Amino acid sequence: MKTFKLGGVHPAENKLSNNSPIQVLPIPKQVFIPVSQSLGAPSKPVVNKGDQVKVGQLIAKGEAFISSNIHSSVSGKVLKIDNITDQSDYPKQAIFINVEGDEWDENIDKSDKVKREITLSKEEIIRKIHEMGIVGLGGAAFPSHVKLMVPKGKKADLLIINGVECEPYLTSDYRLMLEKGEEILIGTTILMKGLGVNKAFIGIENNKPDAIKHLTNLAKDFEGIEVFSLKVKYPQGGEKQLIKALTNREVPSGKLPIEVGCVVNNVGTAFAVYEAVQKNKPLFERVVTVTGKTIENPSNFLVRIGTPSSELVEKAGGLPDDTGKIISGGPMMGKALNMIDVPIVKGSSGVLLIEDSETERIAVKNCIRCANCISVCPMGLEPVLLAQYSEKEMFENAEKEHILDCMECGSCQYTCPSGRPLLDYIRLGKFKVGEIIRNRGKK
Amino acid sequence: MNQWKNFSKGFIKDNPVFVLLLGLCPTLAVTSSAINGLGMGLATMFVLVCSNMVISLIKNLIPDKVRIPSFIVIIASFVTIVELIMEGFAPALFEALGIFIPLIVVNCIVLGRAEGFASKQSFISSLIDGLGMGLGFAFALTLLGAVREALGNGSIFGYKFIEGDAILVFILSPGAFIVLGYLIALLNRFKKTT
Amino acid sequence: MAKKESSFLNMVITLFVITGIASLALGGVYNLTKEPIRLAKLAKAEKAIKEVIPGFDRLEIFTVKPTNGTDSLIFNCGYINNELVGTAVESYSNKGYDPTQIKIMVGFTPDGNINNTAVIQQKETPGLGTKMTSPKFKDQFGGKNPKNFILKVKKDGGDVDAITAATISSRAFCGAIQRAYDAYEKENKQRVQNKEQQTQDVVTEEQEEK
Amino acid sequence: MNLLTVSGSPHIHGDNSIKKIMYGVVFAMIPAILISIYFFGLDAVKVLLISVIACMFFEWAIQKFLIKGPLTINDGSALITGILLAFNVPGNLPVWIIIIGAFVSIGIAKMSFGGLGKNPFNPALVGRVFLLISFPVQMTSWPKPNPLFARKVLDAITGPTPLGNLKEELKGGRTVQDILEHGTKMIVDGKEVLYQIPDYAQELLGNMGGSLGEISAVALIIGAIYMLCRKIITWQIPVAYLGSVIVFTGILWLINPNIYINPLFHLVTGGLMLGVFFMATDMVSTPMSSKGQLIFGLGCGVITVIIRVWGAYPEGVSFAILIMNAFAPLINKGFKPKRFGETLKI
Amino acid sequence: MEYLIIIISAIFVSNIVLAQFLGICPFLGVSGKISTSVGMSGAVLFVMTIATIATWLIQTYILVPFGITFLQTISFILVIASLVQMVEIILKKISPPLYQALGIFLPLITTNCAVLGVALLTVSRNYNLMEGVVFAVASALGFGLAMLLFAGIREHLDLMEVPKGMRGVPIALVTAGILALAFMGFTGLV
Repeated sequence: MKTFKLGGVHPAENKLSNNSPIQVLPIPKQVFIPVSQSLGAPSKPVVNKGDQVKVGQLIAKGEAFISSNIHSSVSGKVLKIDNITDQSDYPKQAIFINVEGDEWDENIDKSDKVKREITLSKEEIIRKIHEMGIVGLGGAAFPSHVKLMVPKGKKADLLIINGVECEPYLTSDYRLMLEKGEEILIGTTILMKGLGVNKAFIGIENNKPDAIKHLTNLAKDFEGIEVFSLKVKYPQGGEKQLIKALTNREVPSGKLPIEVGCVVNNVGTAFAVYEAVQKNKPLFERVVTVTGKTIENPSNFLVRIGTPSSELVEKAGGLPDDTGKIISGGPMMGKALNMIDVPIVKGSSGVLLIEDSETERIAVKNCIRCANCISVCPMGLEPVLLAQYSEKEMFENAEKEHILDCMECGSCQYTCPSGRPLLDYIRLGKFKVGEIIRNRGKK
Repeated sequence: MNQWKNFSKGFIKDNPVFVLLLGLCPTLAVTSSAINGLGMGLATMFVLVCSNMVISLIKNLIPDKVRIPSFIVIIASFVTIVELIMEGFAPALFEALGIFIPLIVVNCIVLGRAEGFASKQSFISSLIDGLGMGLGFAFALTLLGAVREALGNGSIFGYKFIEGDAILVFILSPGAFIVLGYLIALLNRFKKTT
Repeated sequence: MAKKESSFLNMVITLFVITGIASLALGGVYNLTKEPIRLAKLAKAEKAIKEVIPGFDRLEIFTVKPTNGTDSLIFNCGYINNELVGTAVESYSNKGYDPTQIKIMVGFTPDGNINNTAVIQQKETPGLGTKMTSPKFKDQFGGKNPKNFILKVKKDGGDVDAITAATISSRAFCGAIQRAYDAYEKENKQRVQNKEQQTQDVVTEEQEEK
Repeated sequence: MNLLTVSGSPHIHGDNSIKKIMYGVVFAMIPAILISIYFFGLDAVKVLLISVIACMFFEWAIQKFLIKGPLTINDGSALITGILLAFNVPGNLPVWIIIIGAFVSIGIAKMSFGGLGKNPFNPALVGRVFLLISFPVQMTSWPKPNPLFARKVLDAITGPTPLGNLKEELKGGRTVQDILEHGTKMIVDGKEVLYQIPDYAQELLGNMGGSLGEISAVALIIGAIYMLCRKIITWQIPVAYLGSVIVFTGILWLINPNIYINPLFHLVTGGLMLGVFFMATDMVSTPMSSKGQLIFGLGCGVITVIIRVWGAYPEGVSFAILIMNAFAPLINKGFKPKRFGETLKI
Repeated sequence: MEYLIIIISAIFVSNIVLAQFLGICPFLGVSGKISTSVGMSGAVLFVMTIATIATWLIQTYILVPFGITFLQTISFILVIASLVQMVEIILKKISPPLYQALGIFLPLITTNCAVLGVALLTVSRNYNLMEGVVFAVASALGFGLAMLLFAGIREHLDLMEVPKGMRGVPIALVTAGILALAFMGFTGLV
């Protein structure tokens, strides 16, 4: 069975919401839509206070090359444009909308009928994806149209669809693959066309056998799409790891996947692309997993962007008393929230509640140089050394040890028997090294 | 009062071995017994005092550029004198100290004091500085020798106070490093509290 | 007094003067200590000789090339009233733990027995190899004849009790005695031969006279 | 409701902990402990107990009174050091010497550097070598094994180790064949006895003279398998170590079997198995990358054989591991793990 | 074979730093970083070899024939001091890169007792010229080995929290002690 070789861990999977079909979450009374939901520059609001908006109406425009359009997820009145704290814990500009009914933009095809035929050309596809504000739904939220525009001198020959979902607890991609398999495959075909390749691999970890089976059966009708079953190993969902696992190609340090002719998109993205291109539907809702050991009904919801997380938790059975931590995303790479009202954005894949007793990290002890962190590092780095250099503020040394290659998957800290905050230090180091490099550029 | 400070600084505050970390080679090599340590310390002290005196006397006669070679010649002469005297009158010690007697020449304390102190100060100050530093050095070596001899041989100055086996490592090379390491650590701790 | 300038002439003169004075001073001290040093060395050798052979009133010193090894050995033959009472052989070994030569004095009584041994120079490991100077070790050779006392440590099939944990030094010590003994034997044979020669010569002379 | 905790990812932690690792090692040592008690009886119990108690006491006392830091006495590392130290000394070692060894192991080799994880050298080995050099007599008089349930009156209480006996006899000019077949006449405790090097089966089980824990290769291998399964140790160091010993001694043996004994003898005698599985694999003092660990094992093997064959000490395992410990930081520098996406420029 | 014995002895068995206590000052002072310790070792190798040759020649052809061996100390140190000066000047002229690498270490070497010590040992052990050279090179390599190992350990310790009282020189000395302990395992190799 295929997998990537270097490093990796296998945390308890805890896919509690596996058997909960995607439910549509009722539209909340109010949404907060941050204007910066993708990697790159924030988008610029194009509505004003008091404006009436419809579902799917453009409310913020991505003007820079790497940025994306944002559409209203509800119909109603713009209450204000103000700062709100999002996942990053920093105040960000957001558009507040009071919900009034559910009136959709008339261009959107609301029917359930699956539309297989692709009529748009390569360029039109890319434009459409750009227009509809599609970003990577795996977590990093990289604008999808940028990925499809292969830089000069490079050539893509393979599209990879990421159905790995290697984070414990999360099941949104899994449910999507089960319930919207055909749409995903159509989306994949569209992406292939947009990218100009005739081959696509879908990688799925083998803890989702029914999804693998389902997609493999469906893929028989699609030309050039192959489904691969992968060994369960975190962080297989990382682009570079997935490429390595499926094709054995190794993306050089500091380079993008296109360097080895690959482009990776999430299954959620493929689905969003399908909706955008075939149904003219902007990205204003997504599937989010609400889960945790203590929550009553771990579920998967189809959620409008901008819905406060608290609504999801409420719907899943309410916030248990002994909740110590709320995480946006999975337990390995997700961000801890400092309040429960943080809105769902395009990159939110889950809301995870962690009970008090599991909140505390284990006591930090001396490093015993067991080298576990080195053997699990998927990038082949020495996390212990990087953390020590950061701790001792020897950032130049950290740079020489390629601290910037770290993808912050957290495997090192997960596995450390001494409970050392390796990733915390490495993050600090990465930040400082980035600063040093920028300063060097200035000189 | 000033001269007293000049004299006493070599003992603890600026002890050449424990604090300035100068002349560690002989310090480690010859201190397998207290008496060897004392002998080496006194020999070094003699050279230190004499060279300090002579250098402070002639400091103005020496052009700057040939300062160091001249100092080396003067120091080497005194070392040779010590060597000859020891060979004649204390042959046992001479043998025990071996090549570390000629190596007093390159002992950083001697050249260090000559360059750093005697070439700038008056005759009296230099004499007192040499005496103080020399005594400090001798004290350090004797102390180290005594500790190593006591632990490694069960005796001090040859007087055996425990019969039977002692911890042999301490009079071998690893013991020298370890004992000096802990003596310095102890002194660091001592200094911090006072 | 102003500091001298670092002109070339000044520098050369200064260095010359300093070196000159230093050499003179050293020469003086050397001359003064020459005698004490010689005496000290002599005293040391003498002490060792006295330790290994019984009282004598006259010493005859000569060197002998050993059967193996490059450096010659010093033979000190002690006489009382012109009668040989013992030979102290200064022998050495390069096989000690420290690269410094081990020098020992071995005393032989005229019948070839070892009388006693003394260590002149050694730099073996303190506490281990240095125990070769202790009576417990070096006195075990006293009164033994290497003809029937094998000069090897017991581990190597000999008769010598090695110093605990210092087999190397013990082996070196035995080697040095062996070297002394071999040289002594060789020398003895020659002497006997010489004596026979001499007696023969005397006899022939006597015969001629007759 | 409580306040929410905000912290960086990851938010879950594997079930690995220092305690688990340390007590795993202790568990793996149980077979060897039992064997040592079987062959050496109460003496073994005494040495083990004193060593463990002394090590734990020194760790506790130094942390409490000198360093004044947090007490980590329960993490099991001092316990391991104590057992390993006891494993590395003969069963009849006087109590005060054991205590000195414990002090050196914990005080000098470990706590001086700041305690667990900071010591560049394996503490138990530093203690052992310190004792070996300080007390050569006491450290090299080995009690003869006397199985617990078949206690008999021995003609001599002490005897040599096979390795030591072989080396001395070889230096005396005998051949390997001769020594193995005819044994050695030696004077032990004032009596002349015949010492015969035991056969391989006996040596594997542990019926030979030696330090407490090193005698039984079988017991040590059982422990090692347990640790390998639990992933407490990695395979690299043991394989490289054993492999290099086998290859090196094998070459010598092929050159001249009269003066060099076969590799099997080297494997089952002396402290090799103990060193390979329990001390060369000590995480703290060994290289971290797998390449580095292979180099480390290789170096240990080569130095061990050099000392065993040509050195003054019959056994070279402790020294070899200590010397390679010193090399570990350099190895860590020189042999980095292979980075992902490392572009190889040719 | 003789040479092999000298080499093994000088590097491992009686290592110049760990067993003979020569060159302790640079051993403790310049061993903070691996790169500098390599530079220092290179400089020592260079100077030690030529100094041993020069002093051996002086001893054999001047001091002994004229019976002035009591001038040994003074002549050796002067020869070494001027050699170092000369090396510095020549190196600057003919090989600037090498001078860049070794330059800063050269002045330190004059007072490095390892150089004078090896010269004295060569003479006192009656080595011939070739043996002397081999001994000097091997001693320098032994010095380099000890420096390198030590620098490695110290760089490693830099990343640790060593207890306050032990920080710096004390822990370095204790480490050197344990290193010396480990090297005693080579006892008897020659």
